[in-house]
Amino acid sequence: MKRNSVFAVAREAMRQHSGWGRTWGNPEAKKAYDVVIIGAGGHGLATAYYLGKNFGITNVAVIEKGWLGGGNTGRNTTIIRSNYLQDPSAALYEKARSLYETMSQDLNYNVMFSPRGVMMLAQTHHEVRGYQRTAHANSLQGVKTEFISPARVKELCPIINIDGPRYSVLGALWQARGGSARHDAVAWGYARACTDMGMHILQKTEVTGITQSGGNVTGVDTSRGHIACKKLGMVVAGHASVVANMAGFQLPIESVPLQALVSEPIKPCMDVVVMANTVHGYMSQSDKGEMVIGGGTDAYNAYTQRGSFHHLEETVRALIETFPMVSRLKMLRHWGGIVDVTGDRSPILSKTPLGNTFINCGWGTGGFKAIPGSGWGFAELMAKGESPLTDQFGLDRFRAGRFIDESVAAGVAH
Amino acid sequence: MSTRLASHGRLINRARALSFTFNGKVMSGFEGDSLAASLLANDQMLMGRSFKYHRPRGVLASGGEEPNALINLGVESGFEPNARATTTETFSGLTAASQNHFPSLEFDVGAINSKLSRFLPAGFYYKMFIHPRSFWKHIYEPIIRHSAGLGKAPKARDQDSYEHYYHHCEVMVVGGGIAGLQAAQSAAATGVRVLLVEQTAHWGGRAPVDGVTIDGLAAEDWVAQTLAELAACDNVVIRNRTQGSGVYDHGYALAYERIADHTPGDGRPRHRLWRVRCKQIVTATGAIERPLSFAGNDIPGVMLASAVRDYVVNFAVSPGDRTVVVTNNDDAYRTALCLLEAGLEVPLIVDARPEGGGALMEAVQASGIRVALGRGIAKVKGGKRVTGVQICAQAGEGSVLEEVACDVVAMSGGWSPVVHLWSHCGGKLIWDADQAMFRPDPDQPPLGADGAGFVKVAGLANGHLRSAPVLEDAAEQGRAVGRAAGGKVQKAAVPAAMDAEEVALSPVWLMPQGASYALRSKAWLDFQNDVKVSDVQLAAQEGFESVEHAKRYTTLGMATDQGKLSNINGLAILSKSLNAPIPDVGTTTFRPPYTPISMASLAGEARGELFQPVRKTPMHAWHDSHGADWEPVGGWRRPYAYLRGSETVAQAVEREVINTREKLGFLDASTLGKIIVKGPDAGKFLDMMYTNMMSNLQPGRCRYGLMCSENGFLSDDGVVARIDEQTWLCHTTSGGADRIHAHMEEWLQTEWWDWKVWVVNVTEQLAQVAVVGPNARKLLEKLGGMDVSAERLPFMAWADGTIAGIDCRAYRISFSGELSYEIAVPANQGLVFWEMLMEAGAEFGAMPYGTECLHILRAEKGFIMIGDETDGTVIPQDLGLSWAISKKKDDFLGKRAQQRSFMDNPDRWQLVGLETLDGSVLEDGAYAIAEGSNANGQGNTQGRVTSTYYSPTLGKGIAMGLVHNGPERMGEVIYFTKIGTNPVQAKIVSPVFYDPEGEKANV
Amino acid sequence: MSEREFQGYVTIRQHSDHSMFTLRASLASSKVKAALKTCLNVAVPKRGTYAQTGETLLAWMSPDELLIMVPKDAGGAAFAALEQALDGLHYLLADVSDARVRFTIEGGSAREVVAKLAPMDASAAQFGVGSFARSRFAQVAGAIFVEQEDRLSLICFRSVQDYVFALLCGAAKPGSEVRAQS
Amino acid sequence: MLILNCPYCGCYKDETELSAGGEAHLKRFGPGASDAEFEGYLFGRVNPKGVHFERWRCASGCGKWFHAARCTATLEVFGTYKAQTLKPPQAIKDAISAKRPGWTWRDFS
Repeated sequence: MKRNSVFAVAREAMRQHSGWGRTWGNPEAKKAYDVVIIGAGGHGLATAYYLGKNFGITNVAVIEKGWLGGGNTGRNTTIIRSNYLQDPSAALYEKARSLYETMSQDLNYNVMFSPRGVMMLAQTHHEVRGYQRTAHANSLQGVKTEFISPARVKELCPIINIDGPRYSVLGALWQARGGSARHDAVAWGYARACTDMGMHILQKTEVTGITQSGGNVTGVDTSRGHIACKKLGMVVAGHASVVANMAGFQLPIESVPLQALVSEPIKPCMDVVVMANTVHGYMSQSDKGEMVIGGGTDAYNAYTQRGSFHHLEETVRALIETFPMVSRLKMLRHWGGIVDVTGDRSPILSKTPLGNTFINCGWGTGGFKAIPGSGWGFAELMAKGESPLTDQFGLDRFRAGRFIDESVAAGVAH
Repeated sequence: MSTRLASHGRLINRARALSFTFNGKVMSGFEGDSLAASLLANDQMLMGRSFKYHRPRGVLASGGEEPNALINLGVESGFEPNARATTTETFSGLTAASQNHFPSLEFDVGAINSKLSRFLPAGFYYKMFIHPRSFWKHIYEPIIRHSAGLGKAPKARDQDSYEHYYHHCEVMVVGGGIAGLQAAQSAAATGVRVLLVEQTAHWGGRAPVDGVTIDGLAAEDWVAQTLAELAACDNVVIRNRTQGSGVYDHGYALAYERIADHTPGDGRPRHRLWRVRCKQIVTATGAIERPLSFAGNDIPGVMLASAVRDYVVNFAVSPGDRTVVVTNNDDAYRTALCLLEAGLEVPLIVDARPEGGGALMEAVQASGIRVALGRGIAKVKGGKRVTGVQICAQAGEGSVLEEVACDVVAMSGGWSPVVHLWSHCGGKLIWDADQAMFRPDPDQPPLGADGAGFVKVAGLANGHLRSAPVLEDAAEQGRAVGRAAGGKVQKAAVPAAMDAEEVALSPVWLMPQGASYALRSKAWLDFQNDVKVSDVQLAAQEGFESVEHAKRYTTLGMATDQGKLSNINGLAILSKSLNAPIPDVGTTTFRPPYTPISMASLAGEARGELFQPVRKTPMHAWHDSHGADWEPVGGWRRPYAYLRGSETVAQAVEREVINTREKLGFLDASTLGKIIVKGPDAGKFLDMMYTNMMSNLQPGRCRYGLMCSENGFLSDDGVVARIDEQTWLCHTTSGGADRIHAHMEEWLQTEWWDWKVWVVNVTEQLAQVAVVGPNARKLLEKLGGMDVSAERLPFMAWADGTIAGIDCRAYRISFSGELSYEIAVPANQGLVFWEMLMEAGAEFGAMPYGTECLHILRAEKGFIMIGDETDGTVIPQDLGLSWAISKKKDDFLGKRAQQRSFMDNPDRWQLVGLETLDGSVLEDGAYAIAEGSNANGQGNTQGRVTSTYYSPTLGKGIAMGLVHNGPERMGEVIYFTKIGTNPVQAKIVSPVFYDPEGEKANV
Repeated sequence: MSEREFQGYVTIRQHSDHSMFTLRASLASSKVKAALKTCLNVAVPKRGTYAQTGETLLAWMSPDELLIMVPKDAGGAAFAALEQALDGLHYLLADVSDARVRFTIEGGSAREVVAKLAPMDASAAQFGVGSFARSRFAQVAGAIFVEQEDRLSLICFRSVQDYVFALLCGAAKPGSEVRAQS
Repeated sequence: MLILNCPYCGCYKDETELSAGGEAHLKRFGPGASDAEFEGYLFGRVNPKGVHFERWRCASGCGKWFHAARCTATLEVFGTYKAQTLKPPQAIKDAISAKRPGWTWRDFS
């Protein structure tokens, strides 16, 4: 595959860009592969990539019902951070964040990882204590974060109203090397690299059944016919229960729509990513100039890629309170994706009741930031049967009562 | 040049001239103008710069589809970026400035990008800027960001008001053209409630511009007559300046009313967001004319043919003196006729169809205009303004046959129905090859709550291009939705519309059809985002075959117009590149809103003081006027501390703690939840709700209770009082009242619905004051009215009575370790009671205290706090509260969960007290460090701090925490993290730091 | 409790002329019905409505909950009488007079002001005189009933009375009439 | 933006007047149940793409819990019914069968 560089672009510019080839392949499906991954989103493609790169497993097919990267990978607000509280989460997300740092070079594809910094505002004393706790935890986890003052918040993000009459900003948890990346490019870059390793990405191929024998999966029935495999990975955010049901097991998951919106583009006014959890709003500015805003999830199950409108109203009023300038902007577009929410709101990277089958799901609202770490750990789990990155994220935790709960702000003081 | 005409201008009022400024230059317009019309009338064709190459941009369209004429509108608190000049009504004093250029609109250094455009094809940034790694953040991205964006970021705070409005009706009709009016009338005739909305200030849509006649009337007159009839109907609400912006599930729709954008400062709300709930929707949203793709089609002066006509007819504005019309259909000939009638010159009509058109063409030819058939435009000449066009054979590769001087090119590539609203909620489209358009597939409508379609499309939006079928269709759809919504259909004649016969268009996706790369790389598809034909072709070549991939790779259709002009043309180029039919390539998903709507309208009234409700206790105002430093707590605001004079918050807290321990303190405890539980099965029910036994509590007594979730975790706590044989009163945490009330109702209704128990939340009926400290009893005795002695009201008892004449219930409970009474009085007497306590308590040293003092008092006593010691992962057994878990009960919520292997486990961290060796205060949230690191390289831990304070009483830091095997390790010293410095040593001690024998409360 | 008034394009006024009680009991029970009739001389209302005799109102809150409003000076006696009449039945009667606040919205456009705040259909056709409903008013729960065609009452919790009053005043602000603009 | 008919109030309620309560017809397992039973009760969810039974509370209205039979793919509502039952009423099941022949959900069909 042609290497991307400024020189390649300059060379092509002289011949009307006629020399650029396909970014990924469009192969005929083989009858059998060593590994089949269902789902060519970021997580599925990253899994395939690290199976090849770290374990030399390249006889791999990634099967996708629609177009690659077309699910939540291409619908999220692209925030990357690893300032999680619990050890297993921090390990996984920090692995991911560190892989994002070098992803453009690894993939020879500019995914525009921009470590512009992520801050999570503390607007109650309770939240201050919660984020200070996270900062302490992070200091032992190798995650670089700090709790910063309101003055520093204002300095990093001048458009914030730190003296809000309702919720003043009392500080923030700041991760300087958090940030964002271009979501589509992550999927495209992995797809290109997988193709380069000889893997097959089978788009517009729907899995309609899962064939089994003796407690193991033997392959998948698809709209292109049966495809046999030695190992199967299910990586279908949103539709995890649907695919698991096909394989005959149930998951501790509910699928709900999550929404996001963008404003019209304006000149740069915000260099960092801000999350305000007390008022439920988060925002960043894309390189195009749009304010990218995350909304809430519906409380009821749905597989429609659109949510209930009132969540947007709640989100926007919170943002106007936090960033008064938002009031005079216009909403350009809003959309939804389907997210899998687990019983403890942490993901599942796990073996399944079927011996050679593994599942990666339950990322809820935060899957994008995990893509490379998830792919790295899940590939290891699939190749070796265990991985330190994933071993706490097994399905068994729901039976044992061993939860990974990141929503520690459960109670309210007297 | 563009200028104001002496004739025409159906929408303007020449009697009212308006003055406004553009880039500081004073200009004039007329009432009724759009800003774009005003600017053109002042010969201001250049209105902006494109996004990527910063190319000069003139106005292209006349409506909401406009991609180019975006301006910074207004100043200071009234500033709005990216306002579309075509949909902004000119008003006196309007201030406009062009966007996205430096230093000026005329000379923009960013235009260098245009010269470099061959190096900046679609997706160039994915392929470049990869090395060295740090350059993306520090060099490349800042440059890209600097040149990106369009309008300026607003700075001043918005001073306008906004509101929401819920509207219920059976039928909503979107679009006030002749189709919408007819559909509304037909629907209204069935007797149902109808809402008709139109996004512009004017009714009638294109028909009055295009010279349609209806039932013998000029369209304009028919529109006025129909509108008057509708206005007279009780069951019809009509609304202009109101856009149907989005269609959502179950008959929900958004309408965006721009009440005062054109009358700023008149005191009315600026925008109103209508949240419509209806049974049926008709979208009569018309169609948008498509540009043609030829080289130089982005040069200012190249406009949509229909827009040229609109400016002349509606606003009496001539976009230029000499207009070349280029088309693939008959409709554009109307523009030529209109220009001719206005006395303007049309040197040539370029018709890509070898056979040309029908009656309209003949009429044009009859008036002496030359028509070139089978021809196309090879290239437009000009820089910041069109100077001429080069004509070629449409079938060829672009060899120039002739050059024609002109200053406007009016182009028409056919019409695309506005199907956005149909599609928002899942309506599907079919490709109509004859008319080269996607139109709604009536067999695949968006589905409502009943599983049936709830949106119909009428008129142009439904693919009917001629006005007679438009009205027939509109009448039919109007009747159909009326019937579906429960109305009765009456027979009525459909008005007969007349317009010119037209012959079919011939799809033209590229002009000329064999255009060279050089021409294709100058043929724009997306004018704002600078996406050209060559970019889409490159995307296809690189494997971006899905329309979604191509769109994202090239940014086609992602500009502020959301592809209203570019999507179909881009799709056609993609399908040609892939050698696949257009319908097989598919369309992108249409997302609401139809055009951008203000963020402020989404927030509505919920801003400033109304952002969120603040719950206030009866004593709130007193606290506010006595130095309260507020803290938000579960919807309430509670005083964190009461500041006196120049005290700091910390000093105030310290004073309050010492005063309460030594003398007397009052806490407003009204926010604590109070829930009455009554019935023959109430005891049994509370035994399920609480981990403790509540059924055996004696009337007159109190018991501290714990509640767990079914998942085993501690969720709330509070004192339960037994009132009588069948009645209990349960206190909850401040944030917990509504949640616990709902929790109780849920279990009663959905699991034990045969149990006889009633529950009522009386939290707000009562004001509650904690009277705390050694002087508490003295004060109450002074006030008099009830016996509060240790004998009559011992610890953990309650009694009804009066204090100083106010009916009350006094609980002898303590969350501080002091002698303490919590006294509940009717809320309306709360303030009086509080003030009386303050006054009478003065001689005993009474002071109010806030939540931080409360926290310290309880921490000194080792009492847990929900939200500090608990965080949703803690079970009572972790907190040394096993004594509060009944062993006698077979079942309670959370019991089974606590038997799971990870919960019934001695390795769980347990509650202990912690004291640093040097007396300093441990940091909030600090972790206890253990040896080594885990498999992921993270430092191991053995515990964490849950509460930590400076104890004014003890003069040192105290803390509680959860530590591995903690209760067995009393006296052991372990290390806790400290941010930015070395770990701190702390000793494991009992969590009861003060008065361990409980002597102070036992008096 | 302050008695406030705002003159907008409709009039907003706060009232405290009633005592209010919550009664939890099966409204289908003939004994409960009889007790209410005896004590208050008001029949149990059908769902979605309130019933009234003189100044005493019974409003349907749910199949097993009534809101009872009696003139303030008769409140104590009525409460005691009810307690006595219901004795022996499975019920819970609680005084909520201080927990709730009533506002009236008066004027030809009263329903329009309600429609700015509540998602319910408060049109005359759907919500005529005698109707009672619980709904959401912006961000808080409340109950509303139609006394006269141009006079609606809204009941909310006392802790959010300032919020609700401000909401109503904002919605009734002159210049923000919905129907007047075209 | 759903509207559901509250079977207690007898009228349609806006989604914002309701609160959603997750999957319906869960059988409670308490002390004495096996680990698997308890896990299934707390966490096992059908989460179907299609016919679903779920719990709602008329939160801003009468405060009562009710159940809705709803399609999670189209959001079509087949009916609502009071929560004091262990299974959907036959009329609701018939309504679903008319629209989605052959449907199953847990033990119901």
